[in-house]
Amino acid sequence: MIDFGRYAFDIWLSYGLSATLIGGLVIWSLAEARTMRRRLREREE
Amino acid sequence: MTARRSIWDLANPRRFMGWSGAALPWAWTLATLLSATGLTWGLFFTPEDFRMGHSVKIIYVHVPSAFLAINAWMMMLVASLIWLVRRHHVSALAARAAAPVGLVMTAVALATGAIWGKPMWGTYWAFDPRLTSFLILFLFYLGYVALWQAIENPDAAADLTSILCLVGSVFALLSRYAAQFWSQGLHQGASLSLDAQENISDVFWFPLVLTMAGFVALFVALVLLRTRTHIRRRRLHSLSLKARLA
Amino acid sequence: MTLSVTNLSCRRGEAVVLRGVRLSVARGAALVLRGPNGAGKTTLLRTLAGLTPPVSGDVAPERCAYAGHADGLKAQLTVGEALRFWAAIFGGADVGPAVRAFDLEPLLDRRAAELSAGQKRRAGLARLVLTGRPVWLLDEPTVSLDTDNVTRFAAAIRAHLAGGGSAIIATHVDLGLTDATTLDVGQFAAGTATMQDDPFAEAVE
Amino acid sequence: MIALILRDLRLAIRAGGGFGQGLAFLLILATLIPLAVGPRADLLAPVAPGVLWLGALLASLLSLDRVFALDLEDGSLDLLATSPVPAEGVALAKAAAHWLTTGLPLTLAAPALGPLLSLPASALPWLALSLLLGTPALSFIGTFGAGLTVGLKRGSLLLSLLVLPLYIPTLVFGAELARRGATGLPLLTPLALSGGITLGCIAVLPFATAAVLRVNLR
Repeated sequence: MIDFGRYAFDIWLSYGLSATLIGGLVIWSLAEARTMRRRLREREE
Repeated sequence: MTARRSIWDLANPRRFMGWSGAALPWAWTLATLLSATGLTWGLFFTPEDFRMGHSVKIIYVHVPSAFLAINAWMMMLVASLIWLVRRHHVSALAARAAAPVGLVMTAVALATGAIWGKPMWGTYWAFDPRLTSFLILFLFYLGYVALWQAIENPDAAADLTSILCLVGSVFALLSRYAAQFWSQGLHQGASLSLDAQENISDVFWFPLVLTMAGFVALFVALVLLRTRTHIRRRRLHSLSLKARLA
Repeated sequence: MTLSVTNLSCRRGEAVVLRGVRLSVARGAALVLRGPNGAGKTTLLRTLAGLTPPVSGDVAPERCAYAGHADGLKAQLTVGEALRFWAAIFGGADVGPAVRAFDLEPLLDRRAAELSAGQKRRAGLARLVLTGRPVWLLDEPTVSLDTDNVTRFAAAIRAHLAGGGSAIIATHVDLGLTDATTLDVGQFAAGTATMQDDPFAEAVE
Repeated sequence: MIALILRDLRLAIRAGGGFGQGLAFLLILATLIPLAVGPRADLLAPVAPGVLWLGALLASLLSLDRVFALDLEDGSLDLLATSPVPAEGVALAKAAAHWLTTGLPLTLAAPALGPLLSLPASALPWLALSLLLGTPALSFIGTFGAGLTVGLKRGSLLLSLLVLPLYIPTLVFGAELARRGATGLPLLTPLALSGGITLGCIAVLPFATAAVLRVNLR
C-alpha cells in the first residue's frame, strides 16, 4: 500500500465522501427502480 | 406500422424500455471497469506532484464529478428543448432523471474541492469564481428538483421545469460571469485558482481520462435506470387515472 | 351561425374527458348544457373560452366571453372601478348599458367587500356586456342568486339574445329561455384514453 | 395593460400591502444589522451597500407570492387570459406594477436609510442609481417565479428557492456598482452590466412568464 504522507487523511476523506455520495445515489436509484418495477408488475396483472 | 423509422422512435416509451433494458448491463459494466481501473491507477500508480504532493490524487474524483455536474445540466437543457419542441415524454422524464445525478455530482465536486483546498490554500472554502459557480449550480439543481416534486400533473410539470431549465441556464451562465467579475473585484487578480488540470502532465492525464470515461458511463447508466423508473411511475399514474375515471 | 364547432376533444388536467363534441349556436339563440357533475361542462366551456387548448378541433375564443365560478371582483375596488377596469381591458366600451342591464346604479360606489353574494354575482356578470363579444359562455351563472336575481339575470340574457348575441350556459336552473336548445354533454364522454391522448395508456414493457 | 397596472397600483394602496410592508422590512433590517454587527462605523460602512441591496432584494421577494395568486383565487386571471390583452402583456403589466409598488419605493427609501449604516453621503446617489437600474430586473424575474408557482398550494417557499438563484447576477452587479460608487472606483462595467441584465429581463422574461401562465391555467 502506498503511503500518501501528510495528505493521507485528505485523500481518503475525499474518496470516502465521494464513494458515500455516489454509492448512495446508485443504491437509492436501484431500490427505487426495484420498488417501481414491482408495483407496476402488480398493477398490470 | 409502415411509418418510416427515425431516431425519434427511440424516444417512444415502449421502445425506450426495450433498448435501455438491453443497454443497461453494458453501461454498468463499462462504468465499473473504467472507474475502477482509472481510480486504482491514479491512486496507487502515479507519482507525487512536485507542487501538490500526493494531494493531487483528489483530482480523480474532483474533475470527473465537476465535468458531469456541468454536463448533466447541459443534457437536461437539451432534453428540455426536445420536450418543448417535439413533445417526447421520455425526453422530459430523462431530464428529470438526470437532475439528482447532477445534484450529487455537484455536491461531490464541491466537497472534494473543499477538502483539496484545505491543504493547498489553508482554507476549506474561498469565494473563488469556480467554487462560487458550482455553489450556484447546486442551488439551480435544488430548485429544479423541487419544482418537479411540487407539481402533480406530469405534463404541466414537464412544461414548467423545461422552461425553468431554459431560463435557469441563461441565468446560470450570467452568474458564472458575475462570479468571475465579482471575485476579481474583491481581490485584484485571482490569487487562488483551481487551474491544476490545465497544465497537468501525462502521468496524471491518462488515468484521469479513464476515470472520466468511467464516470460518463456511470452517468449514462444512472440516467437510463432512473428514466426507466420514471416511465414506470408515469405508467402507474396513467393506470390510477384510468381507475379513477372508470 | 355565430359559433359552431365540430369534432372537438377536450382535456381536463391530464385526462381527455370529451371527444367528438359537435355543437352550434345561432344568432339570438341559447344552448343549455346538461349532464351530471364531472361530465365535462366546465371543461367544455373553458376549452371554448380558449383557457384550455383543445386536444383536437378548433375554437374561436376571440368571439366568446367567459364567466366561471369566480366573479373576478376585488374586495377593495368599487363596482364602478371594477367595471371600468374590465371595459378598458376589453377595448374601452361605455359601462352605462352594463350598469343598466344588471341594475347596478346604486352599487357603483360600493366596494365589492360590502356586497352580498347575489350582488357580487350581478356585478361579475355585468362584465359580459362590456366585452362586446357575441357568445357568452356561462358556467353555473345562477349560483348564489335568489329568485328575484335569477329573473333579472334571465332578462339580461334575453336582452343579449334579442340584440343578436348568443349564449352557451351550463345550468340546472330553468331560466325560462323559450327557444333554448339543450345539449347533453354526457354523449361525448371520451371513454378510455388512447395512445394519442397519453403515450402511457398501454403497457410500456 | 395600462389599465391593469393602474388597477394593481390602486389595489396596493387600498390593501396597504404593497408599499408599506417592503419599506418597513427594509427599515427593520437596517436597524437590526448594526445591532448584530456592532455600532462601529468602520465595520458598517463597507458592508452597507451590500446589506441595503440584500434588504431590497428580500423585500421585493416578500410580495411576490401575491402577484398572480390573488388573481387566480378570485378568477381575474382566467378572465384576463380570455381578454384581448395577450398573456405576455399581462406578465409585463404585472411585473411593472410589482416594480412600481416595491422596487421604486425601495429605491427612493434606501438612500434615506444609508446613514443608519454609516454610509457616506457621497455614496448615496450611487446606491440609488444601482437600485434604480437593478430592481426592475428583480420584479421581472420574480414575476416569472410567481407564474411558475401560481397553481401550487404551498408555493411561497418553493418560490424563494426558485427565484433567489436567478437574482444572483442582478445582486452581484447592483451591489458592486453601489460599492464602487461608494469607494470611487471606476464603475462603467457594473453600470453597463446592471443595465444590460435589466433590459434583457424586460425584453425576454414576459414571454417565459406568459408561457408558464398558460400552462398553469389550462
